[in-house]
Parts: sequence; C-alpha cells; structure tokens
Amino acid sequence: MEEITYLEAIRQALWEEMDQDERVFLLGEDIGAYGGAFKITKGFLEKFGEERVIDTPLAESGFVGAAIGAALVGMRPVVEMQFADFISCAFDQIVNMAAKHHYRLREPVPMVIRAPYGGRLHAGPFHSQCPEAWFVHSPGLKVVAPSTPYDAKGLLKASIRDPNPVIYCEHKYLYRHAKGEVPSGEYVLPLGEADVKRQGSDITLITYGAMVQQGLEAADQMSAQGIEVELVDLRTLYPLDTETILASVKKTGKTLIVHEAPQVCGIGAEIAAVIAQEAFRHLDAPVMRLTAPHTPVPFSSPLEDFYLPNAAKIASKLKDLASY
Amino acid sequence: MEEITYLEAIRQALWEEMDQDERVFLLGEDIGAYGGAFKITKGFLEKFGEERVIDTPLAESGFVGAAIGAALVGMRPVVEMQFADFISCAFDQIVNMAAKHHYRLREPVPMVIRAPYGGRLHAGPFHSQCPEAWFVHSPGLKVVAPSTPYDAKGLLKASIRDPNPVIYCEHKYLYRHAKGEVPSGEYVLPLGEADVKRQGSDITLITYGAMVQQGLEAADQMSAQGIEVELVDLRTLYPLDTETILASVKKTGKTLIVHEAPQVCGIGAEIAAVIAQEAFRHLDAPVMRLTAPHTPVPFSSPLEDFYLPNAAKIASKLKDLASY
Amino acid sequence: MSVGTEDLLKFYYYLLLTRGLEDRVIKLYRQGRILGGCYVGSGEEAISVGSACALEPRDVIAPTHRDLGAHLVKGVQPKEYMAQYLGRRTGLTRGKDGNVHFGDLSRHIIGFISPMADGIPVAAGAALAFKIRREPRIAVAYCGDGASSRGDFHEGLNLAAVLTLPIVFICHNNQYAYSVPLSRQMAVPHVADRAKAYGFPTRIIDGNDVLAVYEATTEAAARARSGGGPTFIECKTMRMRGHAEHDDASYVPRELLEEWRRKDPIQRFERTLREREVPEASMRAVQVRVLKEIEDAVDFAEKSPLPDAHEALEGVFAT
Amino acid sequence: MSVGTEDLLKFYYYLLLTRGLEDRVIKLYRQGRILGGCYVGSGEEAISVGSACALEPRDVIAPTHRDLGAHLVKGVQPKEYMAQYLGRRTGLTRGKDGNVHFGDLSRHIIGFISPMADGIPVAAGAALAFKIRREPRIAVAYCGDGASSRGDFHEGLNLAAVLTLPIVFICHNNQYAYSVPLSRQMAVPHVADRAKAYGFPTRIIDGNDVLAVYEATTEAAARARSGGGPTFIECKTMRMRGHAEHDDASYVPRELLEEWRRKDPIQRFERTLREREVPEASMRAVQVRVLKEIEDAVDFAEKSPLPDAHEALEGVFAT
Ligand SMILES: Cc1ncc(C[n+]2csc(CCOP(=O)(O)OP(=O)(O)O)c2C)c(N)n1
Ligand SMILES: Cc1ncc(C[n+]2csc(CCOP(=O)(O)OP(=O)(O)O)c2C)c(N)n1
Ligand SMILES: [Mg+2]
Ligand SMILES: [Mg+2]
Repeated sequence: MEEITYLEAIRQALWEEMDQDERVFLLGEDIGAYGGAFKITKGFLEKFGEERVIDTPLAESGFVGAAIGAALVGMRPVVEMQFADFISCAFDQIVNMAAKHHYRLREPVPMVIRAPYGGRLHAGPFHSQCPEAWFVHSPGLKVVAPSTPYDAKGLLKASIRDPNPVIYCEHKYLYRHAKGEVPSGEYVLPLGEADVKRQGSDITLITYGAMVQQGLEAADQMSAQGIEVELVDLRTLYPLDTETILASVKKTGKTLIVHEAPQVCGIGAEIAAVIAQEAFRHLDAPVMRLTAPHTPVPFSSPLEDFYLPNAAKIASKLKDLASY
Repeated sequence: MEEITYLEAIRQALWEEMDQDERVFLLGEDIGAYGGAFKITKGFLEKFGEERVIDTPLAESGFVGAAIGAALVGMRPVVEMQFADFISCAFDQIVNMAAKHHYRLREPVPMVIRAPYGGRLHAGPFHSQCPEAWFVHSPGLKVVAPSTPYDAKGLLKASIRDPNPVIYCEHKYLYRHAKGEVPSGEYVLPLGEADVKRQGSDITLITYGAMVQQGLEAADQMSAQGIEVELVDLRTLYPLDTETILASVKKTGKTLIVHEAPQVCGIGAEIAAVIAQEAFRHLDAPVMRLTAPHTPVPFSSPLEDFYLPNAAKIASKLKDLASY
Repeated sequence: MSVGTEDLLKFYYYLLLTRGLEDRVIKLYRQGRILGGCYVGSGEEAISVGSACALEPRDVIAPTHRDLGAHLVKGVQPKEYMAQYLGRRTGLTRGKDGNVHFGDLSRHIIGFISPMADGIPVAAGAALAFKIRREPRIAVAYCGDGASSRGDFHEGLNLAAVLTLPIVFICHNNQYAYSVPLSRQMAVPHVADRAKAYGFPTRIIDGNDVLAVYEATTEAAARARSGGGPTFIECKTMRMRGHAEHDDASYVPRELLEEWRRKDPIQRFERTLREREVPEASMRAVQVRVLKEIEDAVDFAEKSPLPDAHEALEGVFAT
Repeated sequence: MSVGTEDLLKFYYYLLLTRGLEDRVIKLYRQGRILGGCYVGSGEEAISVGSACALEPRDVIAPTHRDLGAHLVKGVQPKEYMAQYLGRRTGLTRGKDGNVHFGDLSRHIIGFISPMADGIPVAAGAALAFKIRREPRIAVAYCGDGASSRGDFHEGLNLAAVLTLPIVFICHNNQYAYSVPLSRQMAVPHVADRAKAYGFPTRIIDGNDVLAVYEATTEAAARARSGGGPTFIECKTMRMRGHAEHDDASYVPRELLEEWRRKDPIQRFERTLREREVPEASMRAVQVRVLKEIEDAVDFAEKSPLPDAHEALEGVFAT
C-alpha cells in the first residue's frame, strides 16, 4: 500500500473512473489547462482531451444544469465547484431539477458535484463554508464527506458510479494535510456506511471530514486518562448510517457530535434527534454537540481559531461527558 | 376585535407599514396591477404607486439582489416570492450577500422576503415546498413562520421593522383557511418569542405554521381522553425561543415535534437536539418527531395526504407518547 | 422544402389534438375534477407542433408549460396526459407531479419543472452529451418571453454558444409573463435582441404559422446537426387565455386578444389546407379521430386508479 | 471636458497609491505575513481610479476585486486597507473578512463579496432607492469579463434597463477569468456585445487610459443622473499578474503580457502629465507622499491589534 494525500486520492479516483468509463467527464472552472484551483485535475486535459475536461464559463447554474442534462441522456458528469461556497449559485438546479427528477419520472440522474469545503485556511466567509446540511435536508440527493485518502478515493468512485446526484464534500484543509494508505488495486466503498475509526467503550464521538483527525487526537488524549472514546466517522451524510451510530451509542451511553458547520439544523442536530428518539433508554448523559457557532466563517486567525472546533475543544467536551 | 383571514392579516400589515413608513416598498412578480398570485397586494399599486409596488422581470436573484442594495442605502424592501419554491433561484444572494453583510461590515440589511410555502393545495413538488430549514441553518438570517392571523400581522410588522434580513414564511393553506381576531389598533409582536397556544401538563407538542391548527385539533382529541397537551407554536424559527421550549418540556417530560418540512436536518432535528442536551434529566420519554417523509412533495391526493402530517397522525403519536 | 399532404395532415392532427385535449382539461378543471393548476397553450400550438415535427425521433426536447403539442409529437399518449392531470398512477409521473410537469426520456422529452428557464442549461447538457459522443442528435429547448429574463437563460445560451452545441432555442413570445407585459420584462423590442448577445444566429418568425415554425426549426436543426451550433428562434404569438385557468387575464387589453383571435393558428392552418387542396374528407377524418382519442383518454384516465398512499415513499433514489 | 492640473495630480496620486499599496501587499504576501489569498489590480488602476473620480461624493459604488483604486478615491484609507489584509481589528471588517472583501457605506461603497456579479443587482437596488427617493445620486457597478457570464449579470442589467435606473456598469475586460481566456468565456468579441441585449447605450474604451475612463464615466454618470438610465462601459485592459498571487499565470502568452506592459496605465499617464506640462516637482511630491502613506499604512496595520477571539461571535445581527 502506498501512502498518498487526500488530494491525490481524489485525483486517482477521478482519473481511474474516466479511464474506465467513457461516460465520465468533467465540467468546471479552470479545470483544464490550469488543472483546477487546487490542481486536482492537473494533467487530465492532456490525457482525456477537451471534450471530457471542459473549462466552462463562469456560470455555476449553467454548468450544473448542463451536467444534469448530460446525466439524463446517459453520461456521468462530475462537476467541480471551485469552492463549495459557490454551490449556492447553482442551488435551484440542484434541489429542484436534479434532486426531484427521479422521484417524478423514475429516470436516473447520475452525477457528482465536487464541493471543496471547510475552513482553517484563513479564507474567510466566502471560501470556507460547509454547505452539506442544505443538501442533506433536500430529498433526492446523496451527500458524502470523507476524512481520509482511503475513504476519499473509494467513496468518490462509488459516487461516480451511483445513479443519483451526489454532493461530494471534499475538505480543502485535508487536501494536503491528510495522508494515508490506499490499496494499489481498484476498490470502491459503499455509500451510506459509517466507519468506526477508533474503538472505545466509554464515549461515542460522531463526526466527519476534517474533524475526524481532531477527534482522533482528542481521543488519544483521553485514552491517556483512561477514557476510551469510540469514533464514528460518518463518511456519508445522506443516507445516514443510523445503525452504526445507534450501535455505538447503545454501547457507550454517552455521545458527543462534532462538526465544523453551523450548529442550528446541522448534521449534528439530526443525529442528536435520532439518538434522542431511538436510543433514549441507553443514554447515560445528554447528547452533546460541539460545532461552529452560528456566525459566518471569520477570516482573521484568532477569530477562525475560535470559530472552528479542534482537538483541544473536543477533549474538553469529552472530559465533561466522562465526568457526567 | 374583528375576525379576518391570515391573508388579510398579511395584507393589513403590509399596507399599514407602507402607509407609515415611506422607506417600505414592494418588489416581486405580478404584485402590481394583478395584485399578486394570491392577491395579497391587491389595491396596493393604486394606493402607493408604481415606484413603491414594483412588478419585476422574472428574475428572483436579480430582484432579491436589488432589495439588498436598496436596504443597504436605507430603504425597507419587502420582496414577494411568487411561491417559496422559487427562493432557491435567489439562494446565493440571500445566504452570501444578505446574510453575511452585517457580520462583515456592521451595516444593517433591513429587508423581508415573503415566502408563500407549504402543501395541502395539490400543487405538487414545485409549489408546495417548505424552505425554512435552509435559512435557519444560514447564520445572519431571521426566519419567521406564523400560524394565525394575529401572529401573521404582528410578526410581519416586526419583520419589516427589524434591521436584518428576515425570511417570512407564510403558509399558503392558511391564507384562506385560518381566520381569527386581530386588534383594530396597531400592534407589533416581537421576533424570537414562541407562543403557548394551549396549556397542558402531560405532553409538549412543538410546531409552527399550518401544523398548529392540526396540533390543536389533535390536542382536543387527547383532552377528551384525559391527556392534556401543551402546544408551543414557535412562530419564529430563528432565533429559536429555547427558553419557552425547555420550560414546557421540563414541565411535561414528553415531547412531540411536528412539522411539514422534510425530517432530516429540519427544525425538529434542532429542537430535539436542544432538548436532548438541555432537558435530558427531565425527559420521561424519547423526544419524538412527526414530519414529512424524506421525499419531494407529491401531487396526487392520496400521496399528498400520506405525505403531510395531520391531526389524526399527530393524535396517534401523542397516544404513543402518553402511554410510553 | 416540400411538405406533402401527409405531413400537412400530421400537423393538423397534432394541432387539433393539442387544442382538443387542453379544451377538455379546461372543462374538467371547471367541473372541479382537476386539482391544482391548469395550464394550456391555446393559440400557441403551432409553435410546439411545428418545431417538434421538424425533429428526428431521437432528438431531445426540453419543453415548457405551453408545449403539450411537442410532447404529443414526441409520442406522449393523450391518455397519459389526462391521467397526469387527474393524478392517476397511469400518468407519466404516477401522480407524483401534476398538470404540465412531466416528461419521458424514452420518448426523448426532458421533464419540465416549474422554475422558468431551468430547462435551458439542462437541454444544453443533453446537446453536450451528443456532441461528446458524436451522435447526430440535437436538443431543442423551449422557453417563454418571461423566462428569458432569468439567469439560467443567459448562462445556458452562453454555454451553448461557447461550446458550439447542437441545440435550437425556441421562444414562445406570447407577450405576457403571467400579468407582466413584454415592455416591463425587457427594454428591447424582441426577445431575439437578447439572444444576439451570444454570437449565434437568431430569427424572428410568425409563431402562429405552423409551416413557418416547421421551416425555421428544420433549418436550425440542420445547422445544429452539422456542427454549426445553436440558433435562437423567437416565435411571435399571444397568450390567448389567463396564465392558468384561475386567471381571467383582465389585465390584457381586449383588442389585443381580438386581434390575435383572428390569427388563430388552427383556423389559419385550415385555410392553408384548403388552399393546398387537402381533401375535406381527410380533414374531417382527422377531426373525428381526435375527438375519439380525447374521449378515450378521459375515459382511460377516469378509470385509472389513483396511486396508493405508500407510493409517496417510492422512487426518491434510483437503485 | 476640462481636466485641470489639480485633477491630473489627483488621478496621479490615486494611480500611484493603488499600485504602491498593492505592490506592498504582494511583498508582505511573499514574506508570509498575509494569510489567505492576495488579489491585486495591477495594470487596471486606470479603470477604477478614472471612473471613481468621475463621481459625486454621495454616488455609490459596488466594486469588484480589481478596484482598490475606486475604494481609495471614495475615501478608504491606506491604513485601513493594510489592516484589512493583515486581519486586524482596525481593518474595515475588523478581521471578519480578508483581502479585498470589504466596503463601507459611510463612504458609499457596497462591500464586495466573492460570488462574481452578485454586486450588480445589489448596485441596481441602490440606484432604485435613489430613483424612488428622487435623490440626484447614481450607482456604479463594476465587474470582470468572467463575471458577465453569470446569471446575476443578466438579471441585474435587465432590471436596471426595465426600471431605467441611474446606474453605470463598468467592466474590466482584462481578457482572462482566472485561467479562462475571453474566447472560452463568450462567443462574441466584446463584453459590450452582451450588454446590447438590454437596450441601453454601451461603450468600449481603452481601459488603460485614465482620462478616457474618466470622460466615459462622466458622460454616463450625467445620463444616469438626468434620468436617462444605465450605460455599460467596457474597459479593455489586461490582467498583468496571476489571478491571485499564488498563480503564476503561465497559461497567459508572454507576448500578450509584453504587449500590454508597454501600455501600462501609469507610465502612460506620466507621459500625459509631462505633455500637459505638469511640473516634475508636483509629480515628485505625489510620489513622495504616496511612499510615505504606504509605509505609514504598513506600520499602522502591523501595530494594530488582532481581534480578540470572542469577537468572532459579535455582529451577526444588527440590533
Ligand atoms: C423562477 C420562477 N419564478 C416564478 C415563477 C412563476 N411563474 C410561472 S410561469 C410565470 C410566467 C412565465 O412567463 P413566460 O416565460 O413568458 O411564459 P408564459 O407563461 O407566458 O408562456 C411565472 C412568473 C416560476 N415558475 N419560476
Ligand atoms: C460565482 C463564482 N464562481 C467562481 C468564483 C471563483 N473565481 C474568483 S474570480 C474568478 C474569475 C473572475 O474573472 P473576471 O470576472 O474576468 O475577473 P478578473 O479576476 O479577471 O478580474 C473566479 C472563477 C467566484 N468568485 N464566484
Ligand atoms: Mg410569456
Ligand atoms: Mg477578467
């Protein structure tokens, strides 16, 4: 197994899927000669040509709409948002056209929108947002958010092969800060399955994306103090793997949910609600959430540091829970 | 006190605010000579003139953007979405421009977007949606959703006077199906305060919009069986009145949350999460949710009936809770 | 271009069928047998029929809410349309959606959705697929004058232009968008003036002349098919009823309606048929056939079952 | 139009100040003292300076990310700009936002946000307010060539046209949108060809000639102010650096850059100043003043405190 970055894992998944399936093609801003704002598609134009690596005009609604149309007639488009923040410009096409089509007409819309999201890069309110909950709340979309190179690759392949519109949230901070092993051969991971990234019996920590690393760090700190944290990495946000979540919570009786997106009506709200309804008798402590506060993402370092959850803040909450 | 419809209450609030404050003006499709798709602004053009009752081209992002600009230079625009479903076309302007402006620059953006929402009118997937959770999840917006003529009028006035962008969700079914008394004199209701529409000691039922009527009906049925339901009408969805919610839940120990929007990451998720965290020791039963399923809103009567919560379904859940 | 008698009778059939089905739906609506909205394209049938008849079977259309005719030409059956309006399981959306919100890719129709102009970039995407796959197919996207104010119109037309896609844009300029007249929708006299911004040919034609629409679409389709890129065709017409059946359209000057009533595309085409000496008997045969098909359709729809409640949960995702 | 020596020196001051501040920011960025992105308008200063100088103090601008010059003309202080870039509490967003994402309505600047073209309908809304209130004020909305592909461009320009709003649209056509050249952005040669779709006057001018920009904006502003509605001014220019400082712009042909380097708006304006016999001493005085202001600004910013962590929670809502 080789060790690669999260960015490289995404690149490999795209490359391999394009190589294997000529229905797969790419649309987005600056993805051709430039190779994409984050250089994910560097070299793709040379390999796959202008017809499958399409630099679009600056028009998110237009190119997402075009991806939907291509998907409807049998292609498997993968759209790159330059930053997830601009997905709001294509919101109508996504939630009204793509999401509802199969329900209405039983025709598949196999497409992926790659959304580079998240903070910690000092990128301010318009280049740091976490849009996932908007789409989780919109029936007809699948939402994926991997935390490791291994998951990123396997889940992107699954997303491309899925016959439904998938919002694939790739965390920008992880691009170069997450490294890990991936098998040299081909593999695909199923959508809708969480992964227990760390076993433990005392507290369940549920999270995804860039917070997984932070959670693992916090869990290690706790372990030193004799508290064993089980970390559930959601990986797919819709459909949500409630089975894995509930199994862990029933085992530990205590839950902390962590995410970087705003708290109100975020993924954590849904999970807490599911737990409160389904695991009520097993709870030994209140279900806790640690998330970003209800503000835009601030730019300046002290503000962004305060805004984002991190290992220290997670550990502190875990301590509270441990001693509840 | 006269008894008027919900529609008339909204009309009065708009009329009075325009009459009193010349900064208030209206933008939207067909709101002028036609008086609006639901005839809320009938007669406004004649009274206030073309400059304050502006029929726009068919361009939601354009006219929401224009409302933001006008608000920034001191006006108080009120935008009518013809149907809340089309608010997704203006999503970017709302969540990126309007919502984040004050945080970044400390300049108020006093504007209201009226969003006629909700189902039960056999209007299918594109004229029945409930968009509120998207905006509750977007920091910088207030979200209002009244259930009675009295609340509708007082809260619309408050929304117009609020120095922030407010998404005012008015339920289309209630337009002509909700009647009630409003004082003849002027009154304004504060944003952010829930209203206990019915006192009870056994179960807390938390809801808003068109589900309040259904909840009250269900509560009456329960009362006949000796179960007293306390109904909390949220009225404002952001900021959420957690104080009133928690006070009621702590009293009853049992909670049912009902809404018409999809369940996952909906308002109910947030409320359940808050309760699970803050009222943990007071719970005598799992926090239950009764919402629309995770599908688009179907058109045909048997499907839409199945889709929407109603008094009977609420009563059945209340019974489950009562016997828990 | 030679349009023979057979073609003429085909156009006639679809024109009559479209008008007849919609008139029937209006009647059902008035009887309270249709729930929700009721949208028709009365007086605009020549646009959807003439354009769709100019296409190859595998060309894809993305119609709008005034385009029943194009659906029918593409193979939608009258009974499916009626069942759709009545919310039956036998409708094209199995009751999931209502009225004109349907489509069927097996007949190469991209289902219409409400947000105006959303179909334009989507149709461009289908055209893009054809281009990538080197298939000799084209896409046709329809829109109204009002829809052309939306950003998706701009983004879609531009994308099609930049990528030289095989697509034809057909605009029903029926002079109103709900209650808003063209003069409040745009500050240029023609929708085609907008389309000039994209760098491909535009045409303005008489939308009430089915042969003119057929001819213009045929030419544009040929250009698209041979790699010449998009064309925009503005069809001048008039919305002859309210926006939907709840709307009495009292905001439209009566004289304007009177003027356009005299230009009715079907009556006019009947005159053409007579000029071209199409036998009255053949015309009557079409009329009779259409009447029967409409009544059969209503019958079928009314006898069709409503969906079962639990079907509401089905089909959110493809598997 | 008579532009006196005082005006010329004012233009010169703002041109130099803009270039100087941005060069300084680039240096700070290279030293790792600036976090996040670093966007400059090198070579495009004449557009923002020339246009902003043509406005009345209470006219409102909605600038884009290449318009530092316009901000400065409107009264933004160099130290505020530096503090903004360094994320200090003394910046115009108090550290809430970074780099070019700022504004200040007390100086009649609508804060720029990232999604391209969003400022266009917003500026139209400000113009609408002026029209409703019968104030003799106008709005100016800036955009790039790439931004003109977005739906909000279309919706905003159309709204301004239909409502005859007092607004001027100024486009930096710097031939690239990030890595995308104009020819892949649109299938027409000029951005102004797009703007013709809306029914108001358009102009194409040399964006590297500050006097030409000043003159065109003055004329358009007068039209807007007197009720004549919008004007679109396309300023031809070239983006002389990468999209932002992380981008080496290797996709831009070197010859193109060479060609435009010879058209540098500041060197060119210096020749004009000499032609008009503006005293060298006055020019030098401006240069000295600018240098000092820049260093003072850096000094101020670096000595300014960062915001306190808890300030992250402040200001979501107005009270
Ligand atoms: C984005 C959007 N906004 C508003 C509406 C409501 N609406 C439905 S049709 C219509 C007018 C459409 O006008 P036009 O495009 O000219 O088509 P016509 O109905 O005249 O055929 C409006 C405003 C909508 N469907 N979509
Ligand atoms: C809606 C949107 N999509 C993508 C981006 C990312 N982006 C930032 S600037 C830019 C290019 C802008 O080009 P142009 O409008 O020509 O301005 P220029 O940078 O050339 O001055 C892109 C793609 C964005 N800011 N907004
Ligand atoms: Mg129309
Ligand atoms: Mg540019």
